Formats: sequence, structure tokens, C-alpha cells
Amino acid sequence: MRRLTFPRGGIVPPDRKHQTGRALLWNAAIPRTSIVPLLQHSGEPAIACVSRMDRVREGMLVGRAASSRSANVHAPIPGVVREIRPVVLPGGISCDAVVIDMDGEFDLLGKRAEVRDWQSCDRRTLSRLIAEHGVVDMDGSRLPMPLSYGRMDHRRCDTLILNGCESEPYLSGDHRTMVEQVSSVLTGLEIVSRVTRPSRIVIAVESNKPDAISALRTAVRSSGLESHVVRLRVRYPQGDERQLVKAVTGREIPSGGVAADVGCMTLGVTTARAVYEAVVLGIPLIERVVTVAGRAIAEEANVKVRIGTPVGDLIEECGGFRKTPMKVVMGGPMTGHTVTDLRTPITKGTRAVLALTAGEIRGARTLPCIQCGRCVTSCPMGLDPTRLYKLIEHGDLRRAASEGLQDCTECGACGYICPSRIPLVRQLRQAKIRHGDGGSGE
Amino acid sequence: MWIVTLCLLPGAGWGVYLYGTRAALVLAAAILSAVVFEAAAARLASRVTLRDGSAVLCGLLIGMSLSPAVPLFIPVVASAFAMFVVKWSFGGLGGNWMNPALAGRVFVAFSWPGAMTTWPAPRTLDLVDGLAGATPLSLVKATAPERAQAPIAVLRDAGYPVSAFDTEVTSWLNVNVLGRAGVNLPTGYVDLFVGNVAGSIGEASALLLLAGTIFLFARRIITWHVPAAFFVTFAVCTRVFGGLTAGLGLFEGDVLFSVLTGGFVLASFYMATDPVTSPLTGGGMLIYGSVAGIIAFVLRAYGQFPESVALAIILVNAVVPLIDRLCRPRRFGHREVRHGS
Amino acid sequence: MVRDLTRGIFRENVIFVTLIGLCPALAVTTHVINAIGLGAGVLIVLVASNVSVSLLGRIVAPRIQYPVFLGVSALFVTIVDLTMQAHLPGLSERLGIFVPLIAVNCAVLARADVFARQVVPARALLDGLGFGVGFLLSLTLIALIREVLGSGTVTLVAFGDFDGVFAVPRMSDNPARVMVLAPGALLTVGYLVALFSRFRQGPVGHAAGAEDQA
Amino acid sequence: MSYVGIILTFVLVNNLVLTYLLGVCPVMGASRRIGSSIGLGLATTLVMATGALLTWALRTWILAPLGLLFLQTLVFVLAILALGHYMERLVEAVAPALHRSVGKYLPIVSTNCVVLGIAFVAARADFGPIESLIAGFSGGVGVLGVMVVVAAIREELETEAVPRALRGMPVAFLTTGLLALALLAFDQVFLQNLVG
Repeated sequence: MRRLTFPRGGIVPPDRKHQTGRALLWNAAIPRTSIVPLLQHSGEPAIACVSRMDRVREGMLVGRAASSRSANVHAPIPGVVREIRPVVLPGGISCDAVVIDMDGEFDLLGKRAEVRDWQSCDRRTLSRLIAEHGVVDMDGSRLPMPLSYGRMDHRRCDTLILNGCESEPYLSGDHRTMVEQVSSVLTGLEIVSRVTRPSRIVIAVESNKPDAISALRTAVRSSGLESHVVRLRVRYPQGDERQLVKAVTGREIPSGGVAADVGCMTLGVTTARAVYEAVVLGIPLIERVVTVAGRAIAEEANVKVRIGTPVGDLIEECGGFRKTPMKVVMGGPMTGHTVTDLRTPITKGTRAVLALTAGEIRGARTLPCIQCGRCVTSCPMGLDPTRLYKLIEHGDLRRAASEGLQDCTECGACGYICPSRIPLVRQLRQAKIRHGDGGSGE
Repeated sequence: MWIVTLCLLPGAGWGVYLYGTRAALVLAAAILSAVVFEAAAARLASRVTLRDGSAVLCGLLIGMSLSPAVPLFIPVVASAFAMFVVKWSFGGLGGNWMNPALAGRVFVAFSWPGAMTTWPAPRTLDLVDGLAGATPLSLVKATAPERAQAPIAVLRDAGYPVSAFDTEVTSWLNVNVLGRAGVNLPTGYVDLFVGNVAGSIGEASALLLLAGTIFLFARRIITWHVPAAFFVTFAVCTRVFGGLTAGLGLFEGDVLFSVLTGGFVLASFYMATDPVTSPLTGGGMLIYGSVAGIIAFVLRAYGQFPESVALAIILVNAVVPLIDRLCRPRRFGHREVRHGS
Repeated sequence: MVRDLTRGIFRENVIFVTLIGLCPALAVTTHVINAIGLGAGVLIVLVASNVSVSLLGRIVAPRIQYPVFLGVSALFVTIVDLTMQAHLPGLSERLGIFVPLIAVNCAVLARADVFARQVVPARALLDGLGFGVGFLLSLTLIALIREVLGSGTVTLVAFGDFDGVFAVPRMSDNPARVMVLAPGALLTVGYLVALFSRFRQGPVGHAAGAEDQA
Repeated sequence: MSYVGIILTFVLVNNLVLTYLLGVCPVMGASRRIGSSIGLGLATTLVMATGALLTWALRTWILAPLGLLFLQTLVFVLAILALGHYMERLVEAVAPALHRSVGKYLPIVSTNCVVLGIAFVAARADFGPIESLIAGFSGGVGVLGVMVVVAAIREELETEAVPRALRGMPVAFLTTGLLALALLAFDQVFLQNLVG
């Protein structure tokens, strides 16, 4: 059978997942200090509801959602609020963070959670539970969950897609989650489908994860969830919502629109699991799976880690640096951001921490553009990155915008493929922000 | 760029073997002056660019496209024109819209047509002296159409030598390979293919040039689109109409002869594929190659200058921005292609 | 008044600065003598039409001024053309259609329209003289460069046994023929315009509006 | 000369812009954007075709019988000026949409040397009415082609690191110059070989 994929552009970089994709997930140690930013998604920050020297319990609300574009934030560890200070997150967003020093007892860790009979809950209850526990879309749009599916309210959702592509190199957290915790993922999916009531559910996984596919197929059959698992061709950026919807349904999300505009909703694997924990076990979103990889890391692994753990602590957990890293990246190699401060905390949206050696990063020397056109061929959005880049360099943002600047999803395919190593993505990303619409045009 | 240069070296080396030190001198003059002029121009623009290798490549291509008999000021002027006028006046590597090496060559070809079409006798593989004063193509073009002969027969009649090597290989081919398909290859083509003929320094050996392209394809420095489109349209046109100018009928053109002469291989694989001056997308490249093929054929058949391929390419270079506009991919999430603003 | 005269020669040189009236500058500058011949023709027409326009400017209704100016310049061009045909048949033949084309030379029309119709005849005369001389000098410069590079010669007026052609030593052996062909003209003017703008330190290409009138 | 010969002559071999160097001003001035260059080019083509025909008629039916051929320049200039003027009015009345894109350029091009140039060229070659029309039209197509090609190249060059002194007009000249160099490929010999 021809494996589904999106029609144009895209690249197939070496995936570098072999190490972490086979190893079991393990739990990181609890950090002594947790730095919990009040904005961990795109939208508005939560309002702190604790103050300095307050004692917090594990899983206690520390930041209350300010609006529907905001999400609750909980204390990942029990302890004392040392301070509330501004932090700069990767990507240059700054917000206040609650800094908690560990102290006191763990209420959730190691305790047997009480299982809620979610089947008897109605839509509104489920939706409220998801929101209360601070679940955000941890993979795609990074919007608070209720908003993410709230867009479906007035439209008919006909397809719910579980996004198990994980097409970006290095990342394998979703892969391990699908293999090891397949039933919680499926339950999370089922809960979301209860809320959005789609007419069909598709589980999309790239064909380089056969063990995940077979685990999902078995679990689907035994759980009786009405859905089918499709294998997609390995191709980056298939995990991007636009490409995924196109690959699975053939529908094209209009420029500036969202999946809901074409009756679809995508759900990330990590998010599905968080939904499960929130609704069924009543555990707020205080930890997530992070891939720690790169040649400079002593022990590459997928680790379940508390939100707010400083990156440095996490790297120590994995044996520290084996070599001097050229740079440390939070997020995937294509879409992530370089961090310079190892005290930067893990947030709900941190999919990976990569410590890359010089050999893994393509040379920094930029050569003149020779108009080879590879970036045009690789752009899944049908843009002409080199032309946009030149227009931006030339200071003509207006023209760049008319040629599709805001359609750029910052997938990084063009920059990856560029033989002259021109920092296309960085430039386009900055120009998008400067042009005003801000963010990814959502 | 360095890799392309490397891939060209066997072909250039063969030229030096055929014509001796004189050819080496022309190549050296072209490369050296290209590098010097590039350095000077880059200095004026306060940029450092020698490391990208484009100057060396450009000089090499200029040298390879010249006759070994040209006075040495010709490669120097060609390099100067290429570097200053064609390349740096438009902003250096990436800014130029016309292939600098070809434009340099065309400039000197139109300026000194006499010197550019003087061909010394090459030292061929089995030391049979080639015919001085004409390349196979110019010889064939010079014959009047009323003789109504295939090009290879024209060469025979003009006393163009056939090497023993050619005779042997051709007969082996005829017996063992082509004979089974019922084809009988006349002698002469093998000489053209391996480069036992007169011509510009770098165009003689199609074999060595093609060998170099294997590496180019393997490293994905060039794609198949341009050479394939170029070849197909040129071959089809030659087959269908190519016989007419020789006094033959429709469908009697000699494709093999046409593509093995006049620097076709050099131009289609190494010059037309220059990324800077060719379109961005695969579709665009197909259009570009096809148009270049048609123009190359028309100019070769009816033009004054047998080396029409270079002219065809720079002519099509001019419409590349239009082709790019035409072949702009459809933007995701938009219903139709938006043509500019 | 002095500025009326000098302005056209360098600071507002029609060819290199305002970039109008280019076509003859490009086409006829294969030989120095052609450039001088056409330059002189333009000079005469420019002066004559400037003065006439200055006189007519007040009488003719604005609505029909443009056609009238055009007619005036065409009239003088006809006179120059016929005179040239009669007395300099060789030159006239070489310049071909470019003599009658002076009639629509943007330089002539632009001066009439922009300047001459608003001022007294004396100033119009000086202005015409200045711009005419500027035009003549520019053409000669272009022709000198092109002929030396492209033919290796400098062709001036023939008299007696002398055919008027000076050969430039060394250049005449292997001249770059392209320079006397069309590409040579465009390239030469391109670089000269750049050079002029560099000396003037001013912006180049502000003549877009004027060109639309062309 | 055959009709095909005339077309090839004025589009390629003797392209008015790239060989005769006529109409360089509009090419330089209008070729900043493809859109305006197409409009101007079409207007030029229109005026050139009708202008060549009109001047043929004036020559054959009025000037020659009256022995006034020496007034040719004056008559042609004024006739073509009027032609452009009235054609614009006609276009405006008949097709306002066309007026916005093409028609508004008609009066501008009517005093252009390329339009008058083709009239003189046709007069000197003693072209008949059909030949004049074809010459005017194909000459216009040649001009249009150059305008569009140069405009497309210049649009790309806008974002390139062209040396400061060369930006704007000089680089437009160089572009046109290189185009003329390439077009040298089509010469008289080529024309003779192709159409005899």
C-alpha cells in the first residue's frame, strides 16, 4: 500500500533516534529547585495565586488562568515559594516564574491515585477537568487545551487525528510513550473524542516506528475504540498540523486558518497522555517526557521530568556532558531554540533537550545564495524562502508579507537543506515577529 | 564549486594532452586572470569570496571553451568581462543573471571571430594527425547543402582522419552489440565520443566530461532536469529538422553527431546547470532546458556560429526570472498561485 | 544667467544625469564624427526651438502647446536634415534615421516644456546652448571610448587626401568589435552613468518621471 | 522580404531596442515592474502598428502626390502624436478597463522615438501597407519582449547586492547590454539561412 504523506516539499534528514527510540523511559530525580513559568504555551500568562514564602503542596495551583487564552499552572514539587521573578524562556519570551525550593511531603508521588469513572462524565465536566489540570496542547499549537478544541464548538469535527508522527530528528519521546503507555494514550484520545465528537478517529504514525504501530493496533482492537491506525511515509515536517491534516485527509488548512476550519483536530501523544492523567487520575500537568540527546550527552535517554526542572539538572541526570557541546537546544533540532543559560526551566512544551557537538551542527560560515532552489523545493508551504530572505535583508517586509511570510511555519526544512548555510529560518522567524502579526499566524 | 571544478579536470587534462603546452597556457591564463579579477572586484565590494571556488571554476570553463590557438589576451579579456561586467556589476556570486563564463566567451567570440575559430591540429590517441583548421562541426557546416550527405560522410570526404582505435572499437561494437539490434555504426563516432578530434580545449572528450558528471549527480550538485530537457528537445529537433540544412529530408538528422560536437556535453551538463542562472524549481528547469535546446538547435542549423549552445544558454538565462515567476509553487492554503504583486 | 549656460554641460547633463534623449547617443556613437555630427544637429535644433518656444510660449494656449512645440522642433529638424543631405551627404547617410528622429528627442522637448516656455528668449538661448554643448560633448565622449576600444581608430572629418581616420597604436590590431555593436553602447553608457553619479555624489535614477514622458 | 522575414527581422535580428537602440528610454523608465512594462509595451505595439500603417498612407496618398516628401518628418511627428491622442480617447470610451492597464500609456508612447523610428524604417525600406503594419507590430512585440525581460531581471536585482554606484539606471543599462550581446546570435546570416 502506498504510504500516505503530504504532497510537496519536505525533507528526509537522518533521524538520529536509534539510541533513545529503543531505550525505556525512566523517571528523573525530583529537582531541588523548580522554576515554574506562568506562561508555558502561546497565549496569556496565568496570574500567580501564591506569594513569597508560601508553602505549596505537590500539584497545588500556583497560577490561575487569566482568560480562555491562558492555562492553570501547578506546583510540580512540594516546598516553599522562594521568589517570583521574571525569566526568559527559549525563543525570547519573558514572563514571571514561581521559584519553589523543595521541602515537605509528596502527595502524589508513589501514592496510588484514585481512578475517576470518566465514562459517566458529560462533555462539560470532561472539558472542565482538562482545563483545571492545566493541560495545554504540548505538541502543536501550544494553546490551552480547551481553546484548542473549543474551536470545534460551532463546527462539525469530522476527523480527530492522533499525531504520532514525531518526524523531527532526535525526538523519540512520543514513540516511547506510544509503546510503553499505549493504553493511557488511547484513553486520553477517547476522552478528547468524547468532548469533540468526531465522526472518525485516525491514529497517524510514521512507518519508522513499527513497534508503536503494532502496539497501537493491538490496543485499539482490544479497547474497541473506533479508529484506525495509518502508517505515514517518513518525512519531515509531517508532524506539523497542516502537513498532517493534508496527509491524512487531503484537506488543506487555508492560509491563516486552523485545523478546525477544515473539520479536523489533531492531538499530540504527550497531550493525550496528559489528558488521561488529568481526567482519570486527577493529576495536574506537572511532568512530561523529554528526549535528552545529542553527541555531547553522556547517556541519551527519554526521561519523565518535572516541569520547572532546570535544563542543567536534567543534563546532569543523564550523565552530564561527554564532550563540550557547541550549543544546547531546547526543542527539536529543526524548530527548537538555542539556550545559553542552563538554569532555563523545562516547560510544558519542551519536547527535547539537545546538546549538539560541532559535528552535528552544519558549519556556521554563510556563503552567498547561489539560487539553487533547494529551499523552494523543500518548503512544504510552497514559499520561496530565498526570495523572502532577500526581501527581508533588503528591508522590504511589506513585499515579503505579500509573498507569504506569515504562511511560514518555521519548520526549518529550508535552512537544513541550504548548501550555503544561510540562516533562513532565523531570519524569517524574526521578520514574522517584526511584521507584527506575531507568532505563527494562528 | 570546487567539486564541479574537480569533475571538469579530466576533460581539461585531455585538452592539454591533445594540444600540449599551448592549451595549458590558455587554461592557466584564463584561470589566473579570473582569480585575480575576482579578488580585485571582491575587494572593491569589500567581500572575501575566493574560497567559494566560483572564480576558478569560471576561469576553467572559459579556458575550456576556447581554441588552444587563441592569443593569450583573449582568455584574459573574457575573464575580465565575466568577472567585472557579468558578475560583480550585479552583486557578485548569486547576483548575476547571466552565466559569466559563457558571456565572457561570447563577448570574445563576437569581438575576435577570426582568432576564435582557428583550430590547430590535435595530437590524437594513436598519433594520427588530426585535420588542422576545422572542428568536425565547422567542417560540416561549411559544406553546401546541395551535397545532401550525412555529417559523418562529409567528414570522410573532407579527409578527416579516423583513428585505428575508432575502427577497432566500432567494428567490435557492430559485431557484438549493435549488430544484434540490426544497427551498423559507421566509423568516426567513437573518435568524436572519446575526443580524438579538434575542438576547443575542453569540449573534445564527451567521455571524460560525462564521467565527471557521474560525480556531480551522485553528490546532487546538479539534477537531471536541465540536461535531460536540453538533450531531449535538441535531439528531437535535430532528428526531425536537422537533415534539412544538409539537403536531406525530414527525420534524417544525425543526433549522435550533433550532441557529440560543438561543446554540447560541456554546455548542457556544466554550464546550463549553473544554479545561479537556472530556474529554482524542477518544472522551471524543464522549461529552461527545453527552450535552450530548441534555440541551440535553431542557431546551430541556421546561425553563423557553430558553437550555438553557449549563445542559446545565455539567451535563455535572460528569461529565467520570468520562468521562475511562472513556475512559482502554489502556496499551501491558497487557492491559486499569486503572481507577484 | 551664467548658470543657464553651464547647467546643461555637467550638473544636469542630459545623457548621464537626467538620462533623456538617449537613443541617438547610443546608436550613432560608433564613430566620433557621427557623434559630433548628430551632436551639432541637436545643438542647432535645441537652440532654435528653445528660442522659438520662448517666443511662442506666451501666445499659444497651454492646451495645444505640446503639439505646437513638437511641430516647431520637427520644422527645425527638417531644415537641419535637408541642409545636411545637401552639404554633408556622407554623414547624413551614416546617421540615417537618427537625424529626423531629433524631432522627438526627449532632450529637445524636455527643455522646451520645462524651461524655455517660461523664460525670456535670451535665457532660453543660453540654456539651449548649454544643453546642446553638454549633449555634444557627452556623445563625443561615448563615441571616443567606443571607437577606440571597438575599432582602434578615431574618425574625424575627412579633408583633402586624408580620410579622417586616426589609428590608435596597438588597439587597431585587435579591437574588441563588440564595443561598436549595440551591447558596447549600452555597457559604455551604463558605466559612464555610474561614474557620473559617483562624481556628483547625488542619487541616480531620479529621472523616472521624466522618462515616462519619453 | 517575406512576411515571416519581416517578423523575424524586427522581433529578433533587428530588434529595435537591442540593435537599433531605439526606445531605450521607455525600457529603462518603465521596466521596474513587470505589470507596468507589459502595459507600456502593449501600448507601444499598438501605436507602432497603427502608426506605421498611418504614415504609409500619408506618404503614399498625400505627401508623394503633392511632392511634399521633404516635410515627412514634420507630418509623421504630428500625425503620430494625434494618433496616440485619439486612440487613447477611443480606448477610454470603448474599454475603460483596458484604459487603466494599457490605454493611459498611449499618449506617452506616441512621441517616442521607437514609434517614429519604425515609421522611418518602413518608409526607407519602401514597405507596402501590409508590410508596414507587420513591421510595426513585430517591432512592437520586440520592444515589449525586451521590456518584460528586463523588468523581470530588474525586479530580481532589487534585492541583490549590486554595487551602490551601479544601482538603478546603470545596472538597467548593463542588463540591457548583456541582453543585446546575447541577441547578437541572431544576425543577418541567420536570417538569410532561415528564410532565404
